[in-house]
Amino acid sequence: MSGLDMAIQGGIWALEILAIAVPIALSVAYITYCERRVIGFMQARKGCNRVGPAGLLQPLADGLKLVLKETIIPAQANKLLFIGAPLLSLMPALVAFAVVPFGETSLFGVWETPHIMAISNLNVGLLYVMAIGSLSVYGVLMAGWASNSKYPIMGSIRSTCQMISYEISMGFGLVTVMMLAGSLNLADIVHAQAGGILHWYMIPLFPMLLVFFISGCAETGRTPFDLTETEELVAGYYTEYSGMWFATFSLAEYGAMILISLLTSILFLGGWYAPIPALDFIPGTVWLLGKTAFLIFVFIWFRATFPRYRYDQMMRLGWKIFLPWTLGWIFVLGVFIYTPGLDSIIDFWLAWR
Amino acid sequence: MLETAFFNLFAGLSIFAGLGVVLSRNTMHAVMFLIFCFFNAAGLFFLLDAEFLGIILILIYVGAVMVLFMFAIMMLEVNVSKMREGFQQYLPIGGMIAVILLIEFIAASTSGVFTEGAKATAVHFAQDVNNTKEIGYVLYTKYLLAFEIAAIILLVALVGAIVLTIRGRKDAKYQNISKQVNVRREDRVRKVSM
Amino acid sequence: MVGLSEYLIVAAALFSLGVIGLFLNRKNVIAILMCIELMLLAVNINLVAFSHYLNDISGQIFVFFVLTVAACEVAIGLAILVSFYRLRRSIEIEDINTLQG
Amino acid sequence: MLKRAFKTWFLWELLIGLSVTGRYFFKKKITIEYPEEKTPLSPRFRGLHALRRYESGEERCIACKLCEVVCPALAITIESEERDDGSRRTTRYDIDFTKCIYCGFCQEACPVDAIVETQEFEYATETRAELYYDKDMLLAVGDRYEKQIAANIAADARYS
Repeated sequence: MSGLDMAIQGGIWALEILAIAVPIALSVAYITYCERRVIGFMQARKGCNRVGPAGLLQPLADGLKLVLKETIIPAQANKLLFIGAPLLSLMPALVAFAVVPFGETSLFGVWETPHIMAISNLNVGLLYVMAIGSLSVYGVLMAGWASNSKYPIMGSIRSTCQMISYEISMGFGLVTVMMLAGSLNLADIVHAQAGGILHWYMIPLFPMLLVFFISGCAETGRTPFDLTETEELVAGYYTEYSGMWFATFSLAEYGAMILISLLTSILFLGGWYAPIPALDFIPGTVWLLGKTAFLIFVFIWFRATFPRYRYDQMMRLGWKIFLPWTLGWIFVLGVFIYTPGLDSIIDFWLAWR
Repeated sequence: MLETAFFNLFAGLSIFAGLGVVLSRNTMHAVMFLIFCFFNAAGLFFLLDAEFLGIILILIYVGAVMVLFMFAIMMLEVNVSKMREGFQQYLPIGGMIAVILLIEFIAASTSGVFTEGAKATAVHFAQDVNNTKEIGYVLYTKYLLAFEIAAIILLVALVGAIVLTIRGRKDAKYQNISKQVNVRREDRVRKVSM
Repeated sequence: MVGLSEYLIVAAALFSLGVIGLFLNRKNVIAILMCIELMLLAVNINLVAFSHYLNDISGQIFVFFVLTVAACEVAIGLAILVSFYRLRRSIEIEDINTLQG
Repeated sequence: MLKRAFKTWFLWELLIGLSVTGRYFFKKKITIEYPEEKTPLSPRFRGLHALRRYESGEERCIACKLCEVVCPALAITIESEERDDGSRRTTRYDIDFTKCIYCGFCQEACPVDAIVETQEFEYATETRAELYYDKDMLLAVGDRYEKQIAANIAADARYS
């Protein structure tokens, strides 16, 4: 590989990364807007509508405000880790997008075979996402520890326990998808769901869809599970943060929310395939992003609807309900797939085998 | 070219991080260095076409084991200055032993004994060979017994860790949620005719 | 091209660092556990390198088992540490002497 | 029994909750965008104080000092003397709006309906000093809102 080739390759990578990172940053900004509007609507209010037409410039105003605010670093804090923690929590949320396939394209017939639109079409993509997702714990832990203050540390211990607990059931939920698709590659998993809504994994794996999505809620610390930000802990692990570093945390939270929604639509809702094959003339990416947008709406809907769990109730849900439920489903699925005769029952969903 | 560059990067950073683990004053920093070291080791694994193991290394070590370490450190309130006592005292002997060990290892690994059976330049399977599938085949056939035993060891460790740390309080009152949820009107409300 | 011996040297360096760490951190059990992890990591790098260059998948399987055992070791080790800390309010090795072994 | 199992496993209660918020999503919004729109105020609304005059232009206040006495926050200060025509009038009538609690006792106590509270509530100022109203300012407020005050008193008359 010559130097020029490497430079070209590097340029292409940089473009790909920009093409994903910039829309994510923008959509994070506008998800905050959507969240305020949707929750407002659900409470019979209008939500923010002051800045710009229909309040559309509100995220920019918020961002500007946060940038201009003073960043306070507590005197007793561990400075390096205090500053590093928000970055540590933002990094995994963004890095995980590297393997997410956003659709496949033949570039209007330029390529003979359709290419997968992902920065890296890794063949252990699912594991990669899990591994990167498990790193977000560190940002939280470091923020709590480095602040050197009691509310952050309690909040961080709480949210770490929560994240670890729900990661397990999430992982087992993914195992069922893996068993049906027979692959860890996200694009392969989507390909396995080709052919209309009946072939999507949400049909045979509906409980797993619920488990995965609700665990995703818990993992990102969204409302029914936002114990880390409860009033008795002031604001949880980011009590001591202000200005831009605080904004980084919420950027990470919303980034993780987008990621969970994207993954759910890829793994369970048929990715970039239309619900009816006849609708396939609409580009796949539109379908994928549409499903993702709907799931983000559901996240916000949850926030507007459900009251917060108590801590022991949340732990009980994770360990005593989701975990046995996913393990049981794995067992049932294994029996179905590998028992001769029985597998013909789900052959309908395994037609591609 | 690119491979060599990445190897140098990962190897250098992992050794730097290893130094950090050993020398850092603050246990929390040591943990962070160890995490960094695991990342670079995972990078080395990727270079060796073991992408499954690389990811598993991150998933298990960084995602679970090191969190456990951090939890332990956060809960134990270790006295940092006291922990460093005897650092100077043991440095000469420890360093000597380690240096001798290192020299021996390097001598052995560069002697050519290990390169005999190996291909001088290994073939890269790149992405067309599925490393996960390969490991799966061997793990569930040839090493099935070992795999099962490993699972049992994990289970025992799990139970053991819980038993060691649990502080069951007999006098505490717990709620029975399924009982609460399943309660009916007839169980609680009694009609009294006046 | 990177050869087998380069990987072995990296692993050797990490292992030696782990050994130094064992000697230097005589007080802190957590640090000792971390040094053991470092040594196990060095072993893992060796195994994967051999597996790659000898084109034999068994090496990677062994890494799998090493990972399992290391995880168990950490879990039990930290559990013992926590219960010991509760008993003595200290995690120094010198204090672990009630058995007089 | 079957029904209960169904409700448990299909998260029935949660779905009901979601449907409630879902319905409200499409309902008419009740937000009132304040500077442009305002909520209706009761005639008894207690806002900024005002001193009233008779139609002839003579001020109503007879310096009986009942309001000063009844004021629980001691916000009113009155000084008075006899005028040339023999009637008792105030020389000073100050209300300290940093102290005032808008209880409306002064309005109730006043025998001649001189001190009243208007429906005006947008009188925020940039300095505290601007909130010490003296007699002229109060009279000016009264002149400004006389119509409204009279209407409110008329509307409230049959209840008092």
